[in-house]
Amino acid sequence: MEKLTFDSLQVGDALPSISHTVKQETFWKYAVGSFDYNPVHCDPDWVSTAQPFGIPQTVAHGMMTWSFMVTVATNWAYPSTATITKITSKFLRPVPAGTTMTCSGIVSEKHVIRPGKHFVVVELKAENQDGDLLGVSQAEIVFPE
Amino acid sequence: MNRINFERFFETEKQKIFGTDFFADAEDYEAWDEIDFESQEDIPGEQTFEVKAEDLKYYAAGVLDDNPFMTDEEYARNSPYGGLIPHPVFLTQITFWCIGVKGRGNWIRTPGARNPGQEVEIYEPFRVGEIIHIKMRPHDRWIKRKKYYLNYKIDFYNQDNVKKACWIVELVLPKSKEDIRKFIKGIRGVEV
Amino acid sequence: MSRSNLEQFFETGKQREFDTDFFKGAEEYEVWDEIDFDSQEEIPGEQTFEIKAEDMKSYAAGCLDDNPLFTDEEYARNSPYGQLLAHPIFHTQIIFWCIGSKGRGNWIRTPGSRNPGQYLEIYEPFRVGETIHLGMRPYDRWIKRGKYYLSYEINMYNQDNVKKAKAIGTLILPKSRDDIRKFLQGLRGLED
Amino acid sequence: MEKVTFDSVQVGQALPSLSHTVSQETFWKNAVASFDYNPVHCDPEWVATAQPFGIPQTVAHGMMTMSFMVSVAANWAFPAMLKITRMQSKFVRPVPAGTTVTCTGVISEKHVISPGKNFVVLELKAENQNNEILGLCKTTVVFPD
Repeated sequence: MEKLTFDSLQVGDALPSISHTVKQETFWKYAVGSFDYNPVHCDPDWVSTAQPFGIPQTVAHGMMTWSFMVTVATNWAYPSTATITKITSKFLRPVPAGTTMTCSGIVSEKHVIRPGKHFVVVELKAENQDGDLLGVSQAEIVFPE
Repeated sequence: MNRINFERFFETEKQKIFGTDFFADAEDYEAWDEIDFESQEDIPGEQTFEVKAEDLKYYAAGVLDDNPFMTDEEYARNSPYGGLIPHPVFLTQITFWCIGVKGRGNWIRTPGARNPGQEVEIYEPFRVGEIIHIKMRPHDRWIKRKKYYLNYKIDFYNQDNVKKACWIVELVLPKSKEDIRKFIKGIRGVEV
Repeated sequence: MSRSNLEQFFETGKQREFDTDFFKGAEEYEVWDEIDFDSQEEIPGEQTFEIKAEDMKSYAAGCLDDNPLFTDEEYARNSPYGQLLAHPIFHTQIIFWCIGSKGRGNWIRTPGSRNPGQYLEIYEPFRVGETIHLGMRPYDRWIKRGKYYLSYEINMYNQDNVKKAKAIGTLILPKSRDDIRKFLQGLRGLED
Repeated sequence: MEKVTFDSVQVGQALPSLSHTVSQETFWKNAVASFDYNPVHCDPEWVATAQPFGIPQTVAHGMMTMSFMVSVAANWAFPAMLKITRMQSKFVRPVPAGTTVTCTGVISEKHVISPGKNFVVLELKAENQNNEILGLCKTTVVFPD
């Protein structure tokens, strides 16, 4: 990843995207990594009847989808020692095992404050293999002097 | 664009003395690319605003709102409010008045500016008799889809320094003085 | 749901200690319609989180992020950052650990809850060796389109009480204890 | 002064709507009322060539459209002693003279906090005669009892 500077950036620049195919094992692994062992992610038997999302499969953690999207931003920003200060997320569809999630991002806003305080807003999104929107996230990334 | 179009609608003292020609000093308005974001201390408005019943009443009339709480002093006095209360967006009138023509924040008068949306918070309704002063400072400035956004955070205080409201006032502006000059000459100075 | 599915992935001391059965004690979790919004002072978590390199590395691995800044201490030490970094969403691990199963905020473990979206502000990056404690308080609770939302403001401080980050954690919850019981029996305890 | 209790209001409840047909005179009157004499609202000759919105007509003040929408909230809230505390608007289309602006409002969220702090969120909308959205305004109304 080459070094980015605030001035070299343009609104509309695309960030390199990443993708992952998620399985039940991925959910278990993330549960361990996050201490979030909610059965809706981890317990296929229970979910087949309880179905919080109205479907009988376990689904990915919202926080994992969020982490995937934020990884697009960190891969892009950290080589330039830029820091992420504010992030929001919205999860739009449950993500069952077997989904291939592609996360991408674009620079949507350039905030010209002052050296050391300039920041960009990056719109991140996660889509499945059919191009349906799974989640969106917005990150504010501050660039160093 | 002369005043006669407006004069027939003048009802309040303030309306009669306010500078209605936004072109007059447009060259000196703060431009998007010249705003100083360095100093973060509060900037006062050019003048203060003493709230009179006529100001409230004619703001409501100006937005075609005939709600008696805002327009009928007698009705309002007998209501639990005990007196006139303003339309919640009355602070628009206060802001244009307090910012005036020469002071910081006069970019809100820029010919060619567009209003993308606002965010207002009201802590206490303004009341007749209060003397309002504003404190403002640059809050955010960005580019999105080729449009140049600027906003100032404006806090409204009364004579006892009670904070009455807060408004993040935001406009899409011409980028530079040069673009403002185009607009002054009647030529489109944005997204060209 | 046997622990063995999960144990294969345990990498850290905390992971071996943590109670992975969200059903256990679920009857006592805080419930949407019983949260006390009156007192606004910050409530601590059930335990604190002493950050070890293994915790950060395991979070990155858990979200399939192989960025060496998060996973390779040697690489991170030689980078401009000078030390291992946490993935920005690492706070999830801290929060679930610190809230634990008995203390306030344990509604985040509720079987049947759904995650509509989150908000996070990072002031200082987390560092290996810091001991983090939470300061939480009820933030908002609302109904929208038949869904029951609850959010807590969760502040994260280190051992010197420096505020490292602030999250607004929000979930869509079953409305009452009865609805949670339905979920405990494997039934759908939701109206929408 | 009919009392409106927090329990009596329901998510989805519609508020009485209002509508106004705006003319150049309306814009002049509003300019006087708000001290906002921007030529884009007041100066038909200038706007014919300057066209900040890419159209040769003057358009309504955003703050007037916002005021129309907020009036829907005030007409409902004031008689019941409810407090309007927060408003967040978005202007979607310019409103040229001749437009009939119809404003509607619906209770979209009920926030159950504690007595004296309960509030609802209103989603207010302004549309023109072809039902195209002119503006949106999210308004918070607090129940003081």
